[in-house]
Amino acid sequence: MILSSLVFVPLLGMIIVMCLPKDKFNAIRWTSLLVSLIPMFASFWLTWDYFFNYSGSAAFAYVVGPYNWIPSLNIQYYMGVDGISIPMLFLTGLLSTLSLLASFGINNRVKEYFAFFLLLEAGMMGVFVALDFFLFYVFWEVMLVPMYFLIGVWGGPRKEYAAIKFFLYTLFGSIFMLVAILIMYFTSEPHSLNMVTLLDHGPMMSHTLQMVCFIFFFIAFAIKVPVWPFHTWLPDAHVEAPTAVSVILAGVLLKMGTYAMLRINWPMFPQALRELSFWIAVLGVIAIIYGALVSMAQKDLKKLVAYSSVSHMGYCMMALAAVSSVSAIAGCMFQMVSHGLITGALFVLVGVLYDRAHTREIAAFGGLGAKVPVYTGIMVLFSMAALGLPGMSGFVSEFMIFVGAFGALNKVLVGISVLGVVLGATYMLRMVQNVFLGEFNMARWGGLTDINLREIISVAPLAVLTVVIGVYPKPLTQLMTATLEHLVSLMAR
Amino acid sequence: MTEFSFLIPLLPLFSFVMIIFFLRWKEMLSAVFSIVMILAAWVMSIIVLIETIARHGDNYEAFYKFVDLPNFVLEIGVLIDPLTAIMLVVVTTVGACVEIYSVGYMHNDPRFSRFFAYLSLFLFSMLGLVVANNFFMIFIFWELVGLTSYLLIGFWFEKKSAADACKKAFITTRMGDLGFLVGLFIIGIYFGTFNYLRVFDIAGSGMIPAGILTAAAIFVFCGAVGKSAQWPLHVWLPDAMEGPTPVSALIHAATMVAAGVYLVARSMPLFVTSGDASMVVAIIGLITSFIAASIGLVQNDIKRVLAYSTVSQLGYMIMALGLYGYDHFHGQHSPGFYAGTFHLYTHAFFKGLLFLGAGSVIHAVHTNDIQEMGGLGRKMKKTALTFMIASLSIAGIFPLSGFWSKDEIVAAASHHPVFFIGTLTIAFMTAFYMWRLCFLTFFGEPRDQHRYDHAHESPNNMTYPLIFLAVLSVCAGWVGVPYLSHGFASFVFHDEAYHPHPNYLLWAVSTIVGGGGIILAYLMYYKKSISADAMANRFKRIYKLLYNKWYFDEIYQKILIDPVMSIASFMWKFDANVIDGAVNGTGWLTIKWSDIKEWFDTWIVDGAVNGTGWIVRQGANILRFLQTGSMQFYALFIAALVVLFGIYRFETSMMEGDEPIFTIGFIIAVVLLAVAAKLLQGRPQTDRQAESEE
Amino acid sequence: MAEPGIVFWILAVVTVASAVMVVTLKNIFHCALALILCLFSVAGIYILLNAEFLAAAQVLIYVGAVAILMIFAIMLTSNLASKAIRQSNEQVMVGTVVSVLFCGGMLALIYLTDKAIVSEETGVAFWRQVRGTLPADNVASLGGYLMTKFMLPFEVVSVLLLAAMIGAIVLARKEKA
Amino acid sequence: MLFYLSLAAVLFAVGLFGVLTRRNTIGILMSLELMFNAANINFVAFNKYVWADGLIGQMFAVFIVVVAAAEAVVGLAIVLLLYRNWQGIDTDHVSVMKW
Repeated sequence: MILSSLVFVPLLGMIIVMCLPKDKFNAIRWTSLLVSLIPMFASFWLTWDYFFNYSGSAAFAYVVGPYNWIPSLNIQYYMGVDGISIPMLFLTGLLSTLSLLASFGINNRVKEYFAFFLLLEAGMMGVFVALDFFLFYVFWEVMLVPMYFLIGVWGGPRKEYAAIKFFLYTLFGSIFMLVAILIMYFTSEPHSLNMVTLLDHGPMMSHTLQMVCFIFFFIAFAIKVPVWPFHTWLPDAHVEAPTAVSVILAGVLLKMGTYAMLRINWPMFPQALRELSFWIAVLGVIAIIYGALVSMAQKDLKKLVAYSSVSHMGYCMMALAAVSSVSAIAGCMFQMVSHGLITGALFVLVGVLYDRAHTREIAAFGGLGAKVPVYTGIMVLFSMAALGLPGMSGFVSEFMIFVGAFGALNKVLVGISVLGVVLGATYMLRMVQNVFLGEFNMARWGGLTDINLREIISVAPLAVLTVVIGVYPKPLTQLMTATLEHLVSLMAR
Repeated sequence: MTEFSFLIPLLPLFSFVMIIFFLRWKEMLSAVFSIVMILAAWVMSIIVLIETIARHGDNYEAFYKFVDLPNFVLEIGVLIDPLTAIMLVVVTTVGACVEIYSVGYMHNDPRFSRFFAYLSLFLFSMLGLVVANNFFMIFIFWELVGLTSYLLIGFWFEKKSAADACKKAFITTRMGDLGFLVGLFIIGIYFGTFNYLRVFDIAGSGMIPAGILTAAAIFVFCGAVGKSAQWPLHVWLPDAMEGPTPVSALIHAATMVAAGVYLVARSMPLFVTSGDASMVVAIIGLITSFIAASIGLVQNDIKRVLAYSTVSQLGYMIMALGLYGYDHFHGQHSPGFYAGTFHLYTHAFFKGLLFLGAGSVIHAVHTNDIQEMGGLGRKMKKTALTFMIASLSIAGIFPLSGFWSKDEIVAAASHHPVFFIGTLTIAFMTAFYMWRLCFLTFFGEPRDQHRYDHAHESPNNMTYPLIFLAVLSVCAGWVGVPYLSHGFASFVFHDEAYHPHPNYLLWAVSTIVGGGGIILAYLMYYKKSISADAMANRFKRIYKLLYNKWYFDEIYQKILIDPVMSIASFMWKFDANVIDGAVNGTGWLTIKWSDIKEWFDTWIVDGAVNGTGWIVRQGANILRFLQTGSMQFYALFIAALVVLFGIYRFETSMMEGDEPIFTIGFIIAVVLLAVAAKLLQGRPQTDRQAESEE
Repeated sequence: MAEPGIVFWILAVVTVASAVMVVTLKNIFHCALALILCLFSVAGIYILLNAEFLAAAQVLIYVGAVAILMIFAIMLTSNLASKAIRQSNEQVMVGTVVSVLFCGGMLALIYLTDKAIVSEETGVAFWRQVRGTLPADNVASLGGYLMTKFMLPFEVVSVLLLAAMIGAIVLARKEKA
Repeated sequence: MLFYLSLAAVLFAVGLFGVLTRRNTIGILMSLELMFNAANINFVAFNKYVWADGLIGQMFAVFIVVVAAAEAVVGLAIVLLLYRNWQGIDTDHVSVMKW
């Protein structure tokens, strides 16, 4: 029930927003914000309740259904959550609200913007709760449409290019997923789309089919993550997208790829996974190093953050390759959460600067630390978090990933990936130095104002969570330990 | 009180939080608050030290589980043993002195409050590092120390050099941390725990293969190389002098760089299990010490000289620790461990004093260049006197604290000829450059009259810490004199009685070496009986090499930074052109393909469709004649069909079978009817025309 | 009445003859008159078939209303009432053939059916066996039906008539200029 | 009974012939009336000779009469309209519904 409401409240909100007169900007803004508060608090409550009542077992909680939806095809309406979807729901609820808050500056086609945004939220929530392939696929695709328009209409100068690239790229992956789903469907007896029952079907399939399905699913999800070399849509989409959309893109959409791998790909085809895990790890390590190097060469702030995402998601991939290690997988979940928080905040902050300066060129700034101290403080905080400073969530996740991966994977490979830590520090600090330190250009930036209260409110929760998780990660681990152990046992089949 | 030792790091953290969020706008209040906090921590540290000594070697440990996964536990906790206790006292003492001193030194800075906030944060990190009970936690604070040093070195970030320096410091130390991190992984994987005591137990039990132990030790040592500015990662420390001088004193003399040595000392039980690793440590220490001392000989920036001296002294300690590990591994007795930690302890006081004194001088003359000073001793008596005490101490002159600790190091090296010669050479160089500094700064004629005229003694809140530290520089070493059976050595050996037998020959040698250095400096820079310039000209090559710090920065720039940057920009081009190009190329191909498809569509597929349409249209052109528009015709048609159908049914019911023939006949009849209709169609028009003509 | 009497034959001949006149006469007015004759004779046939009420209704409605309406329409629409132009169209030949065939088909059907459907018990066509007897009071029974069994069709038909009336008014009135 | 049915058949055929061949619209309407009457004769005849148990057939005939009357009314109205628009009521005037 509560899971359905997570999906349908934003949809309802979208309808309400569409019914509002289109020149009542503030009414639209506040309505959508208030609507988004409902799933946000619902997801908070879910997290809370799950933690205390369900986190001890790996079973799905708050299950809705399975109700027959299209009985002739055995399609069901089936939802449920476990330890890996709960953090994602939490993140989605939080980031959606914060991005809506950060979207108040949108003045162009406000109604459509907020309507699309709520639709997007519904889709994201749906992906994280769906337990039926058909439902999952529907939500997966539903999200694409608003995303396309959000980038294509409210984006930057090359928005059409970025939007179409994003859309086509993701759709390209979805086709593979569809094929794989169909393979699963037609080989199962009776034909089923139920993810839970198909978990047992996957390993029963022939070796070739397993490999095919695994690779197809992997391509679909890898594009979303994005895994090197499928990543090039990401910088374009990020740079052109409006701030709030970048936040959602980095904070939630990328996680859907890794989440889906963990939910579908990994436990369903453990044999294929074991055969390919080395290569997945290689892709992850390439992404780490490559993403870091490329972001070092960036001149645009947003692009830098975008490429840093590539690097950070590389850690996730490497962790996912370490199938046998609970700590690596837990680290991956941590990295997903913390990357969502940190990169989301970084995008908000870059947006804040861009709103004032109308440029994102790193070289154009310098010495802003004296002029906008609060902004600088927050930005430095998140930069440090991004480069994995202890006391922040990023460190915990990286550490867990490294330790887990070091035990489970090729040690040389992991050793190389550790270089990413230094490279990460390098590009982040270069950015901080060139933007905030050094000489201040009074003539050009004399009129710059510091971050305002609304903007602080939209990053403060992220900062608090980043630090809290960094200092006291235990609740988060407890939340998902049982589920992860179960998953690892599934992968060991 | 030991049970509350976890509060010691938290007090400065509390002060940091208070200042950042509440007290920032009240400058004096922030300063006083943070000083009160650090003093409280200092008092607690001393009590903890006393209690620890009284406990006679029982360790106190307490922790909570930070991450609790199956087979993977991370702890946050406190381990109080004598080494920890003594380090707590050192850090808080120097920290308190520096904070008090900073009130005067920073008094006009616009970010005064923030300075104290950062200092507090730094002390928090450092104290956290010291009390940590496991490798994971020490790494956390290790990194935090890196962060705060970044903030403090870049405190005057408007200066480009400061901004560069802080970045360099952070990244360079991070390179070392990388190794540390790998070391942690090895420990985590093979030992299954990060807890010091358990790791040491396991390491000592012989369950772990020697190769793994060596690897773990060397990788852990990498962290120390970064943080303690050991060769080859020493380059950041001299640059880091761009920070405010109290910061230099705190971070780069007494505490942060000491963290590396502390780490090695802390993990000594690990190092003693691997002779190779220990040897590596010792060799790195020696090389560092020698290179840094040689560079220090010719530098003109007062703080840089001190910085190189720090690097050199740290190398000394590291070397001693390494030698202890080596000797211990080979079953020999060595005072190295004790010597290294002892030197760490004494060095903190006199190096802190030197930096604060240098700060006082800089504060007075507003330059770092010793060539522009001279004769300042007359104007700044307290500063000059304390500075010289510290210089004597670092030169190893009896009976100052530096003598006792340095002597132990020399003793530790005495079994290894190369190291022994090295230590003596370095001791000589140290004495020489320290006193070169003293003579150039405080004695002789002022070389820049203008600066000299404006020079003045610093205020009391700056000089009192100097005096306090000077006293410590003199006396601190007395706790470790070899005549005590329960001296400093018993701290590190956990209350085991340890008798460093006084070796008077060694004492004589090291005193002579130190004194020789001082005398040479005296001759060159005070009496000028040996011309420094002539020496420089004579050994021009060496002079240039040393002056340019052995070209390490340039080499790193060439072999490390430039390649990385060009790889980065290459990668970016690669990404934009090749990978993205592939994506866009696919898009282009798709578009081209769709162009072909469009042609195909237009002419073939659509052609077929249109052809069908054409056929239908032509057929309709015939059939449309049935549509006469006359309803009577339609009625006729209906009636006729009924008749025909009736006949058809009748026939079929009469003659069972052969239906197809009748069906065909039926169809033919319909067609005939249609044709008849067509023939009929012509007539009404003519008829009507005829009628109208009528 | 096993065999139709002479009255039937007379009525039949009159009916058919007048019907043929209706469809063949050139003057439309004469046609209308022939139609009236035809309807009268059909009414007679009804009486032969014990349908007195229907016969009366036939006379009243058809002869009294419909035929008069036709004549009115003829008068209103055409000034050719007296003109004798060709009144059939060009498909008269085909029409004749079709009609004759139709007629023949139907007659054949009737007689073949009479032959084919034979009751097993009596050996004659079972539609020759009368079930029940007609009610004596024809009119009263019909009235009863209208108020009971055929209540709904009765109402519907009244609505239909109303609709036809309104439709006719709407169609036939002169449009305002 | 066969005679009644035969009579109805012939009457119907004659009406059909009229519908098919008359040029005059009113003529067509009149022919239609003939066909209605043929049907009525059938109903009544069946009522008498086959299913005499009640007056269902006559009932139907009554309704047919009513419907025929309605049809005649509307038909004639249409005829008037035609006349007004085409100044004539011949069917070949109204053969516009082609092609």
